[in-house]
Amino acid sequence: MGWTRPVLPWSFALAGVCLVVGLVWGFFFTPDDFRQGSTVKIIYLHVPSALMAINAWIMMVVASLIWVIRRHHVSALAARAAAPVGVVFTLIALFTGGIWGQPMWGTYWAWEPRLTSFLILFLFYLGYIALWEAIEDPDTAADLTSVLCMVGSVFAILSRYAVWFWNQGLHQGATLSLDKEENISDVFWFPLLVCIAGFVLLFFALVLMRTRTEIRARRIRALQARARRA
Amino acid sequence: MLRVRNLGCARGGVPVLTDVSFEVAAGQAIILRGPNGVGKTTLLRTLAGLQPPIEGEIDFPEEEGAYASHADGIKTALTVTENLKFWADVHGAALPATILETFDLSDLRDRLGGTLSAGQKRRLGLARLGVIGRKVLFLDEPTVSLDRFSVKLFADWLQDTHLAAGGVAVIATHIDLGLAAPELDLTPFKSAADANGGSDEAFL
Amino acid sequence: MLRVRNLGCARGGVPVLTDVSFEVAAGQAIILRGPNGVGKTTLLRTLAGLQPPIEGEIDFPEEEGAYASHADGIKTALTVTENLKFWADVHGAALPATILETFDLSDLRDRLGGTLSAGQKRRLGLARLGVIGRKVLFLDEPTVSLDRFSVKLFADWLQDTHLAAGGVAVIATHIDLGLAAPELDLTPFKSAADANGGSDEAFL
Amino acid sequence: MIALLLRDLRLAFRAGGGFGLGLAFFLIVVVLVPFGVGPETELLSRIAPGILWVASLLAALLSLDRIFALDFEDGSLGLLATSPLPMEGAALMKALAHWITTGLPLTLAAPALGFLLSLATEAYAYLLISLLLGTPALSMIGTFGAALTVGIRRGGLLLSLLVLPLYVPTLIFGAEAVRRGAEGLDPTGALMLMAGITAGCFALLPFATAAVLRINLR
Amino acid sequence: MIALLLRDLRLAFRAGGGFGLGLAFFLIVVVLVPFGVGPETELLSRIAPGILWVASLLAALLSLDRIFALDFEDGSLGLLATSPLPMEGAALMKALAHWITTGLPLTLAAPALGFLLSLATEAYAYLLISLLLGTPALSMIGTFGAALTVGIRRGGLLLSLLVLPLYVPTLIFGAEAVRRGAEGLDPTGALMLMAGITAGCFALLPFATAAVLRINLR
Amino acid sequence: MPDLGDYRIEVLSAYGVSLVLLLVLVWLSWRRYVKVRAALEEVEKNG
Ligand code: HEM
Ligand SMILES: Nc1ncnc2c1ncn2[C@@H]1O[C@H](COP(=O)(O)OP(=O)(O)OP(=O)(O)O)[C@@H](O)[C@H]1O
Ligand SMILES: Nc1ncnc2c1ncn2[C@@H]1O[C@H](COP(=O)(O)OP(=O)(O)OP(=O)(O)O)[C@@H](O)[C@H]1O
Ligand SMILES: [Mg+2]
Ligand SMILES: [Mg+2]
Repeated sequence: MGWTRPVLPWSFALAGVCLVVGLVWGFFFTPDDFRQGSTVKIIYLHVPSALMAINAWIMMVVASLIWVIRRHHVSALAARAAAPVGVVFTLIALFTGGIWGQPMWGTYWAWEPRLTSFLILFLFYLGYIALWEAIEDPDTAADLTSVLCMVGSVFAILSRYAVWFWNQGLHQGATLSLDKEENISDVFWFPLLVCIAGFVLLFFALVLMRTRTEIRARRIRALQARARRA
Repeated sequence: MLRVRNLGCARGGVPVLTDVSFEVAAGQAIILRGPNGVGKTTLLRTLAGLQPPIEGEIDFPEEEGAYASHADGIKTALTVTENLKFWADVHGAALPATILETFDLSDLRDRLGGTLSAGQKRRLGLARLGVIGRKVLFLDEPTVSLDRFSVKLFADWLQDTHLAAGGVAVIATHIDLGLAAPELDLTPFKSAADANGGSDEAFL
Repeated sequence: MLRVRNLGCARGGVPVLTDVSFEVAAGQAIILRGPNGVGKTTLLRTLAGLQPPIEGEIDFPEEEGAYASHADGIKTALTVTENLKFWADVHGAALPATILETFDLSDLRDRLGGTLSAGQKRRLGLARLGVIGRKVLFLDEPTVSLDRFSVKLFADWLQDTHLAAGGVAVIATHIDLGLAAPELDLTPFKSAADANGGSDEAFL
Repeated sequence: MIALLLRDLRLAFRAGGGFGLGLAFFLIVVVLVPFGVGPETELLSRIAPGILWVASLLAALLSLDRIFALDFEDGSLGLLATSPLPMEGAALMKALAHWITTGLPLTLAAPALGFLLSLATEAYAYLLISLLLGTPALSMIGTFGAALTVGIRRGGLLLSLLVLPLYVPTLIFGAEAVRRGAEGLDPTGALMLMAGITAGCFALLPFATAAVLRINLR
Repeated sequence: MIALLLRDLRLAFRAGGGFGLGLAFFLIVVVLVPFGVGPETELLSRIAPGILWVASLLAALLSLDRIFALDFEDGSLGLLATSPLPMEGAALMKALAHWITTGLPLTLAAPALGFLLSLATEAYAYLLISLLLGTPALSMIGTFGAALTVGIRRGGLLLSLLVLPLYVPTLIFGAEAVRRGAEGLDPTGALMLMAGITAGCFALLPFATAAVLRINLR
Repeated sequence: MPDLGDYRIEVLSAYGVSLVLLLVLVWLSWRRYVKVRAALEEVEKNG
C-alpha cells in the first residue's frame, strides 16, 4: 500500500476543490433552464452521482475478477471497500432524481425505467454487502461475494432491459451522449463536467482510504490469530 | 498407496500443522494421535481434499479417497437400508449382502435414521464406508459413542475386510482401537506461532 | 440425595427400560453402562425431567438437576467467555474465577465458539457444568472426543470439586473415566418386547 | 431473564445474526409488487396500504424460524428448560427480542416505502401507528408458531403455514386502519381492535408457547 | 445422479419433507392479499396477475433453504463432494428436485387461485404457460442462492435478500405476459424473453453453483 | 443567493440531503480509518 499513502490526501483535496467549485458554480452562477426552471441545478448532483453509482459497481466487478483469477487480496478488499460508497452514490442519485420528479412529473417517485433500474442496483448493493457481513472467514467471503457480484451484474443488466420492456418511461435522455445536437447547453455543461470530475475523485479517494482500512483490519485479524497461538 | 510429503495445513486462515510426512502402504493403517486442537481433523480434511493444503503434496489414487467424521450424512427420514442404498447408488456400487450383519444393523434394517441411538447412528455411518468401496479412508474419531463390542466389530471389519483387501486407512482417535497399526503423534508437527502460509500470510 | 425406584422409561413410544432402581448418596457418582441402544440416553433424559417416566418415581432436590449431552448449547457466534457468562447469568450465579483454568480454556478465552475443535467445544460444554452450580448432574457421554489429558481434567474436577462439595453425578459412558464410582449395567433392565407402558399402550 | 434478551440481541447484531435483513426483505417485497402489477401510480396508491401490511407481515414471518430453532439445534433450549428461568419468561423475552430486531425497524422504515407506492399523504401517520400497535402481536404470535414447529428440521415453511392464518385478524385491522386513513375516514375503531388483539396475545400466548416448548422438548 | 434426485424427492414426500407446503403458502398469500387491499373484485382482477406471480415467487423462495442446508448440516454435502458425482450434476439435480416439489405444483394450482382473484378468463392459459416457463428459472436461481448461503446457519433471510433481485427479470416478463393476456394483447414477446432467461439460467448457473459449493465446503 | 423560484424547497433539499449523505460517508470512513490504524499500532506494539 506504499504508493497510496502520499496519493490519499491529494486526491481528497482535489476532490474537495472540484466539488466545491463545480457545485458553487452550478448553484450560484448558472441561469435557470427555460423549461425546468431552477430545478436544473439538481443536475450537478444527480448526473455525477448516478454515473458513479454505476461505475462503482463496474469497478467492483473488475476487482472481483482480479481476485478470482489472480487471488490478489487487495483487490478483493477494494471491492468490499467500494460497495458502501456505491450505495451512497446510488442513494443520492435516487434521492435527487426523486426530488427532481416532483417539479418535473409532479410526483416524488414514479416507476420510470431508469429510476427503477437504480432501485434494483441498490438492492444488489444491499445483498452484496449483507453477504460480506454474514461470512466469518474473509477469503471465503471474498470468493462468494465475487461470484455474486459477477452473476449479479448479468442479472442487473437483464433487469434493466426487463424494466424498459415493462414501462417505456418519461426520463431524460443521456446528457453526455455524443449525439450531434447538443441537448444541453455549455452553460450547464462545464460546471457539470467539474462536478463529475469531483465525484470521480471523491470515489477514488474514498475507496483508497477504505481499502487501506480493510487491509489494516485484516492484518490485525491475522496478527491476533497468530498471537492467540503463541 | 498413500504418500504425504511436507504437508502443511491451515484452519480458519491459521497454519495448524507444518511439514507432516508419512507413507502408508496398501493394506496398512495409520493412527493419528495428539491432544485436542492439535489439528487432526484439519489434517484429515486436507488429505481428503475438502480443503486445500498450504504446502507439500498428497498423493493417492484418483477417486479413491473417502472422508468420514461425526457428521456422517445420515438422513433421519430415511431407513437404515435406504440410507446405505443411496450411498451405494451414488458410488455406482451394489449393496454388499453382508454389510448389515457386519455392522450389526440387521434388526434396525427398517428403522428411520432419526430413531437410532447415538451409537447405532455411528454404526450406520461406518457401514457407509463398507458400501462405497473406496480404498483410502480418512476417519475422524470413528468410534465416538460406540460401546466396546461395536468398537471391536469395527476394528475387525477394518482389519479383515478393508485392509485385507489392500485398502488404506488414516484414523484420528483418542481411544485404543486394538488395531495393529503404527501411530503418528502430531504434536511435533504443530506449526510455530510465527509459521507462515495460511490465507493471512499476505498480511503478516 | 438421588433416589430412583422401579423407574420405567420409553423412547419414541416404545418402552426401553423397566424397573430401574438405584440410589446415589451426596458426594457419590454412579456410572451407567450398557451396549449401544440399551437406553442410557433415554434414562438420563427421563431423570433430568426432559421426558415423563412411564412408571416409578425419581426424587432429588427441586431445581438441582442438570442434563448435559453432545448438544451442549454452545453459541458459535459467542466467545468462550460470553458463552459461559450467559449460563451463569441464567442461573443467577457468578462466573467462578478459576473455571477457565480448571477446564484448560484460558488460551481460548476470546475464541468464538464456532472456531473450537471438537474436543475444545466439549471442554467448554463441560465447563458450563462448573458454572451453573447444580448439585445433581446427568451426563451423557461427557468425554466424547476428549483426549486422555482432558478426560483426566474432567474426572478430577468431578471428584475434587463437584462430588467433594456434596454433589451427585449419573454418568453414561463407554470408556473408563478412572473414577472411583459404582457401575450400573442397564442390560438386565431392558424392557421385554411385550412390556407395556409407553404411549401405544392404549392400543395394545 | 434479561440475560436471555441481551444474548439474543447480541447474537442478532453479530455477523450473520441477520439484523436488518428483515428490513431489506420488506423493501424488496414492496419493490417487487409494482413489477408484478405494473407501474400505474394510481393503481399502486390504491393497493399501497394492503401491500405494505402484507409485506411487513411476510418480513416478520421469515425471521421467525431463527427464534427457537438455533437454540433447539445446539441444545440451548433443553438447557434453558432445566434452568431456573421460567419458560413463560423465556418465551416473552424471545418475542421481545424478535420485535426489537424486526418489528421495530419495519415500523420505522414503512413510511419511506410508502413513498415508493405513492401512499396517500394522510395515511402515513396511521401506517406508523398501526404498525407500532400491530407488529408486537406479529412477533408474539410468531413466537408461538415457532415453538410449535421447533422440533421439525427446516420447518420454516410449515411454520409460515401455521402462523399466517393467525395473522389474518391483525392484518385486516391494520390494513383497514391505514386504508381508512388514506380515504380520510376515521380509523380509530380498527386501531382499537388491533390494540386489543396485541394486548390479548401478550397476556395469553406466553403460557401457550411455554407449554408447547415443554412438549417439544420431550 | 438420478439417485440423488430420487432421494431428494423421497425425502420431500416423507413427513417433514415439506412437499406441498410451498403450495399451501402460495394459497395463503393469495388469500391474504384481498384481506389487505380490500374486496373490490374489479381492483383484485387488475392486480391478479402480479399478485399470483409474486406469490408463487415467494412460495418458491421459502422452500429454498431446504435445498442444501439439510445436506450441509448432516454432512451429506461434504460426502457428495468427495463422491464420483460431479458437483454440477448435483446442483442441477437439486434444482430439478426443487422444481418438481415446488414449481410444478404451483403452476398446476395457480389457475384455481386465479379464480379467487377473479383473473380475466383470457389470462388463464398464459398464466399456466408463463409459470411453466418461469418457475424452472426460479428454482435454478434459487439453488444458486442457496449454495451461496449454505454455510450460514439459518441463512433463510439473507438467502431471500440475495435471490429476490435476481428474480426481477423473470417476474417482470412473467407478470407482463399474463397481464397482456388479460388485456387481450399479444404476450408472446414476454414469453419468449422469459424462455430465454430460463434457458440461460440452466446453461450457466449449475457451474456457478458448483463453484460456490466447493468454496463453502472448504 | 440566487432566486430559486417556486422550486426552492426541492432544489435546496436535494443539495442538502446529498451533501449530508456525502459528509456522513466521508466522516464514517475517516473515523474507521483512524480507529483501525490506532488498533493496528496497538497490536503491532504488543506482538
Ligand atoms: C430517482 C432516480 C433517478 C435515477 C436513478 C436517475 C438516473 C439518472 C442517470 C443515471 C442519469 C445520467 C444519464 C446520463 O447523463 O448518461 C440521469 C440523468 C438525468 N436525469 Fe435522472 N434519474 C432519476 C430521476 C430523475 C428524475 C425524477 C428526473 C426529473 C426530470 C431526472 C432528470 C434527469 C436529467 C435532466 C438528467 C440529465 C440528462 C439530461 O440533462 O438530459 N432524473 N438520471
Ligand atoms: N424416536 C425413536 N423411536 C423409536 N425408537 C427409538 C427412538 N429413539 C431411540 N430409540 C431406540 O431406543 C433405544 C434407546 O435409545 P438410547 O439413545 O437411549 O440408547 P443409548 O443407551 O443412549 O445408546 P447409545 O449408547 O448408542 O447412546 C435404542 O434402541 C433406540 O433405537
Ligand atoms: N474456524 C477456525 N478459526 C480459527 N481456528 C480454528 C478454527 N477451527 C479450528 N481452529 C483451531 O484449529 C486447531 C485444529 O483444530 P482441529 O479440529 O483440527 O483439532 P483436532 O485435532 O481435530 O482436535 P480434536 O481432537 O478436539 O478434534 C484447533 O486449535 C482449533 O482451535
Ligand atoms: Mg477433531
Ligand atoms: Mg446415548
